[in-house]
Amino acid sequence: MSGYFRDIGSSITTILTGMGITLRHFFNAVKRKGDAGIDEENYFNQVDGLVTLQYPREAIPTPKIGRYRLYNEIDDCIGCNQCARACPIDCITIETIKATKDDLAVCGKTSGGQQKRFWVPVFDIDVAQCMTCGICSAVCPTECLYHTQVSDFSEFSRENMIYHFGNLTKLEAEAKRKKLEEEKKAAPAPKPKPKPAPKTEPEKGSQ
Amino acid sequence: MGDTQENIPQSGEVIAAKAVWQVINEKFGDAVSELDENPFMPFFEVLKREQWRDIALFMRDNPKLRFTYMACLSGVDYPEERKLGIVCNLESLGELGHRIAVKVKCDREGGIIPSVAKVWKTADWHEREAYDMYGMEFSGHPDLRRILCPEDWEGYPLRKDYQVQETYHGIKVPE
Amino acid sequence: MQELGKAEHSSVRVTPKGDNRVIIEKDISSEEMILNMGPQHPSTHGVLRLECKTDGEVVIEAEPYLGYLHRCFEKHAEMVDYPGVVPFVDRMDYLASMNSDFAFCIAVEKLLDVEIPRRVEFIRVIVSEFNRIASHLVAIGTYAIDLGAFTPFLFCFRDREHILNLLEWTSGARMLYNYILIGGVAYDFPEGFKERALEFVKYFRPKALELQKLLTENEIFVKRTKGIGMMPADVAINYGWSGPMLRGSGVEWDLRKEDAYSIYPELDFKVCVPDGRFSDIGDCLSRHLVRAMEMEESLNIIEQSLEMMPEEDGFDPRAAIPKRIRPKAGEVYGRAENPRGELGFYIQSDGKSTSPLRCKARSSCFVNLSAMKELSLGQLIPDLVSIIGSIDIVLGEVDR
Amino acid sequence: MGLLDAKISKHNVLVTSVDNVMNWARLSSLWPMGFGLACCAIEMMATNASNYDLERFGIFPRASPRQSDLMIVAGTVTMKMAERVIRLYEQMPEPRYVLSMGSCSNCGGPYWKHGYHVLKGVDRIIPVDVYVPGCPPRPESLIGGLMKVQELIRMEQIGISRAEALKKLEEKSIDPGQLIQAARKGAIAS
Amino acid sequence: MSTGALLPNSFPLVMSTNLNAWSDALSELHLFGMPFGLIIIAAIPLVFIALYALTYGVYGERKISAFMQDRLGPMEVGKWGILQTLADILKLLQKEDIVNKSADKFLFVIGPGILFVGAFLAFAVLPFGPAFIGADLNVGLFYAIGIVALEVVGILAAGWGSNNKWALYGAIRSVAQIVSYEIPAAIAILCGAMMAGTLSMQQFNLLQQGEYGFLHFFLFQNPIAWLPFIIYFIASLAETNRAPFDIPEAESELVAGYFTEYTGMKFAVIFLAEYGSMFMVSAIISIVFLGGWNSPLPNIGPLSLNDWTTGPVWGAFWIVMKGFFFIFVQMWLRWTLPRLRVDQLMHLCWKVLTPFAFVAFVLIAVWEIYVK
Repeated sequence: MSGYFRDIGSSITTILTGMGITLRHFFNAVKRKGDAGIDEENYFNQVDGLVTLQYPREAIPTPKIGRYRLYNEIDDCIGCNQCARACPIDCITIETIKATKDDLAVCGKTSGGQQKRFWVPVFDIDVAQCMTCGICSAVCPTECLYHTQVSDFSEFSRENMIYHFGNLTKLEAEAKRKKLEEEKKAAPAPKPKPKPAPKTEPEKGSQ
Repeated sequence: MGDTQENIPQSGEVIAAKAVWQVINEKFGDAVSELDENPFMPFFEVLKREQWRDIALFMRDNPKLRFTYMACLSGVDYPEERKLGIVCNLESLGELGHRIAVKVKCDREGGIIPSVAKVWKTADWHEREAYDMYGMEFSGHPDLRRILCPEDWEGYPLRKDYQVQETYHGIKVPE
Repeated sequence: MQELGKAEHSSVRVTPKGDNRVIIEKDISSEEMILNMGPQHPSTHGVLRLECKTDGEVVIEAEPYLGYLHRCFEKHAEMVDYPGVVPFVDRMDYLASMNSDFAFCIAVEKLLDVEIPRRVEFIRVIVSEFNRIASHLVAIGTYAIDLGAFTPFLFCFRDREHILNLLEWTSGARMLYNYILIGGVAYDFPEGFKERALEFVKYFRPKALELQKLLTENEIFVKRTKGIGMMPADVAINYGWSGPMLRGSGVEWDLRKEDAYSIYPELDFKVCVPDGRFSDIGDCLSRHLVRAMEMEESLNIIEQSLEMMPEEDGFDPRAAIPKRIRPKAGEVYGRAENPRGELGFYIQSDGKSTSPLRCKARSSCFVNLSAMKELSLGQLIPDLVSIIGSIDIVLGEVDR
Repeated sequence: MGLLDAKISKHNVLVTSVDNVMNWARLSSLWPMGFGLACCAIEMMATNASNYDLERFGIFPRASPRQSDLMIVAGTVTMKMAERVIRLYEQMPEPRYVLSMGSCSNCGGPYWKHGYHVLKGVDRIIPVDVYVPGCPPRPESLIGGLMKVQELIRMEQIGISRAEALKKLEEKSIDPGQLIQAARKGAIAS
Repeated sequence: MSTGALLPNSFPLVMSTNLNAWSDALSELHLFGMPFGLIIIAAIPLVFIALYALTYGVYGERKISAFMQDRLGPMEVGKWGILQTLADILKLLQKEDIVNKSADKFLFVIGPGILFVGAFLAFAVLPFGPAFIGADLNVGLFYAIGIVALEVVGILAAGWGSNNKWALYGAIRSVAQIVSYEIPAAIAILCGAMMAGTLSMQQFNLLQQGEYGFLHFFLFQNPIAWLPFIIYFIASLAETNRAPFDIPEAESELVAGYFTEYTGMKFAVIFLAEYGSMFMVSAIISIVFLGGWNSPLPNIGPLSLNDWTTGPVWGAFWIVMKGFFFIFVQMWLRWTLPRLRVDQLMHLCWKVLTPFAFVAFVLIAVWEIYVK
């Protein structure tokens, strides 16, 4: 019998405690937490009150190293294919054409001053497949492939999510390919070290 | 695995495993193989697989062994040997603290391994999973069905020579 | 601990004190009904399916069906190289990615034999303890929802959001981090992390207390969980339970103490086991209490590690990562304490290829859930929901 | 085009304004089905929770497909689950929308190559209206995707097919990033 | 009627006497031989309730729950989201109306109707002011208690007709729950009836009238009255399927309980009926124990607050406010507490509330006879 009354008593007290907590939150609803980012000093300043941020108008800033939409700065890309090989899910497709000698100047240099030796007609990233693991950007030698902080980029159609970063159009690529063939025909013998060539050939063959 | 056995001082884990193996070897003789004393995961193999359940019971209930806890049971494919197998990681939880791994192998086609689902209940679902993924039978298992793949799935996915089926119930499977 | 008999069926249930399962009297004639719970059901925490045979409200038998989220982790592990497996490990137990990565890296590093920098060890411990709190918050929050209390769930998610922000600041992602790499971590802590983390600890303590008052001490909550889903310790071990589930049954067993991996032996923390005053040992409430207590312990660990962590200017956390990860031939079973229990990886390497020959994940939920059939015998449907909630399954880990 | 659509091919003022009101009601109370599959479900829960609070838009999850308008496919759809997804979709009353959340449901995501048991894109079994990329998408992305669904509904009219509405929509798009930056700048200036 | 010395005479009179005269005049209004004015007076509360249930009940619940959970709640649909419920209803109107192939179509369709009618029939006897009452039955209270039980039929029809196991569970649970909780609820209400000595709702209000405001309410006239008051409140939670007794629609257990299969407008009707019955039990409890439309403010010397705040419009205001207060408490409880289990629910009813209700019944009888 005493257990019976103790149960009733503890029910009442614990329920009232709980109600007190929710009521306190109800009255704290006049305060707002604000949209300070985690790297800002005042992040934990307001610990009570509403925490909701009204997204399209306010949001906590994404940290600098946030990995969301994958982006390639094609001007800096040297077409080394390392990202495509590192990607565990193969969501990057790269095709390269070796630049002919006279084109090297046109092909340009990366922002780091490195001479680019390949045209990259196809650099496709399927962001619908990308799992933002960051392995590709870690291996990129010129740091041209990186994840941006933009996360909100939904689409109505699946096709729109294959991002094309290639720096040549199809026609241009065809022209460059012909040019390379011609150069190879013109000077087949005197090249002592045709080392980078086999690297690119499988890609060309697959095309 | 010979290259891993160097003359470095053996860790306590290996020494304990050796003692365990000796107890089992005394009882079952040549039903079990020599202990592989690698430092990562000392293991022995059950050569006479029809004795595996007896060995398991012995390992669980012998006061010197008391392997009360089965940490893991993994199915493995050995395509070169044309065999399938299981690897069990056992531990005496909270009592003696030692651990050891046991391997049991069977034929690739129609291989049967005695089930230990009633010795360690952990093994129940793990054996079902091994059956699901590799296709070996577990004799004496209370409820041997596929567990992860659907009941009418074709093939055993984790075998090295697995080919994905084209459609499943009219839905295209490969990319 | 009870002595197990000689027979195979020796782990026969010993009905513990306080067990309140319903025994159906056979002379009352009633019809059995098959009730299909899931895969889309609010309380199955994902896509678990339970086929319950019920007599009125009483569940006579509940058979779990898995595989609705079977994402072929083990196949992928055999197909991609070692660093590429880590993101897939993330996606296995998506509530505690850091801890899962930690377990996987421990397993591979055993084979690789690399020296991990001390600061990296501290970083790993801190982020995985943060993730443990986040994971337990989800477990407690969803448990509250299962029992019909919605507000604690939102409080839990509110606090979890702070942890996610902290971890995103560190690792660049909110949930699936790919942060703990084999041989190191992806980034060093950002500047000011220590202060913010300590502020979080200061912020979280009163909030945890509030949660405890709102939910754990509530009489209805206690009534709904006390004495439900009783599991004696020996049966629990036989089922292979681990983590909070096993500790809820009164077994003081924590891999952080047992295996003493990383820097855990240097830290001062206790293994949380219910003392039986507030709950019956082995019931749902015990398991809930263990989780609540573990959050507190994790806070202690974080505080200690932040203090002890060596400061190094210009520290490169990727320095110890091998250029090409190709472990020598061998087999290894590496494991770590996940929020849900023992997460182990059995890895087989042939010494030649850069991807594992076999990688089996011993997931804690998979094993914990296998006791569902026995736990659900003779329970009411609301108790069944309560039991599923207390197991705290993550279907990604169950089905892999 | 249906029979009714052909009859009302001319958009007079009355039809248009009624359409607007009806569309407004539909887009203001999108009830998604609480249908969590995998990792993305946790982010969906986080979006429903206090910090992002989908209820601001009148979006609150229902457990039963019968009372929901929107199916958020949050996570990996496996072969075993595919038939259930179809059934759940069929149980939803018209007008219904599908939002594919995360890489896995968009196209199989990380599992598209070796995942023998993973459905490579939920659009193979049910029509998808909006794809939200990310693995998992941030709550912001999910809200952005839901706003895309709202835009889609806003464009719908009697006599206009969904494809036409989509075409219309592609002409104009919003960039929430700019909105936030503007708001933050404004806050600093004041 | 004493007028305040400090304030101009006209101020309180606008609110009380003039309106009384206005409502008297309205009740005299006859058009085409029909008591048109009376119809208006009777209809006002019902229109109000419909509006309330449509907008403020649901909206209020969402906002209150949001604030308790550190959220904002509906914000984007109209200013502060006030058009949210309107949008919901409009949307539900447009939805496809699915009736299961295997459902019992008659029961499936009639279920929500019975539920809705049952929830709103009791409003006929609720007095919203000295003049605003639909039907002043001499057995009003009895009628109100009885009509609540009609909901059971609707729920059972809905649950059975759906041909869905979850719905069936929900319906059976609901029936067991409502039928059981009728007993403590009725006994607790009888305590009130004993204090009043009548069953007429309007009489309850009149008996609790007085210049000392809340001191005339039964709750404050009799210390034992708190017991039946609390018992009735708890039982009323169970009767309206509110948390912590929301097991018939327990979302985490039974998907959506007895309305799992309902779509579109039928679902909306069930939804509104729930909020309607919430207001109804709140109104009954405030009439029986808290003076209904009487002002709780006392006359303190020259400040005759009670007189100033009495009148037909004030009456409606007070009863609505009291109703809202109890609805707020209901919501407050709902967003605080977990859910009880079925057997615990029955335990609470039969082993706690019913004995205590009998005790209260006896004590009040003793108090009424010997002490008062």
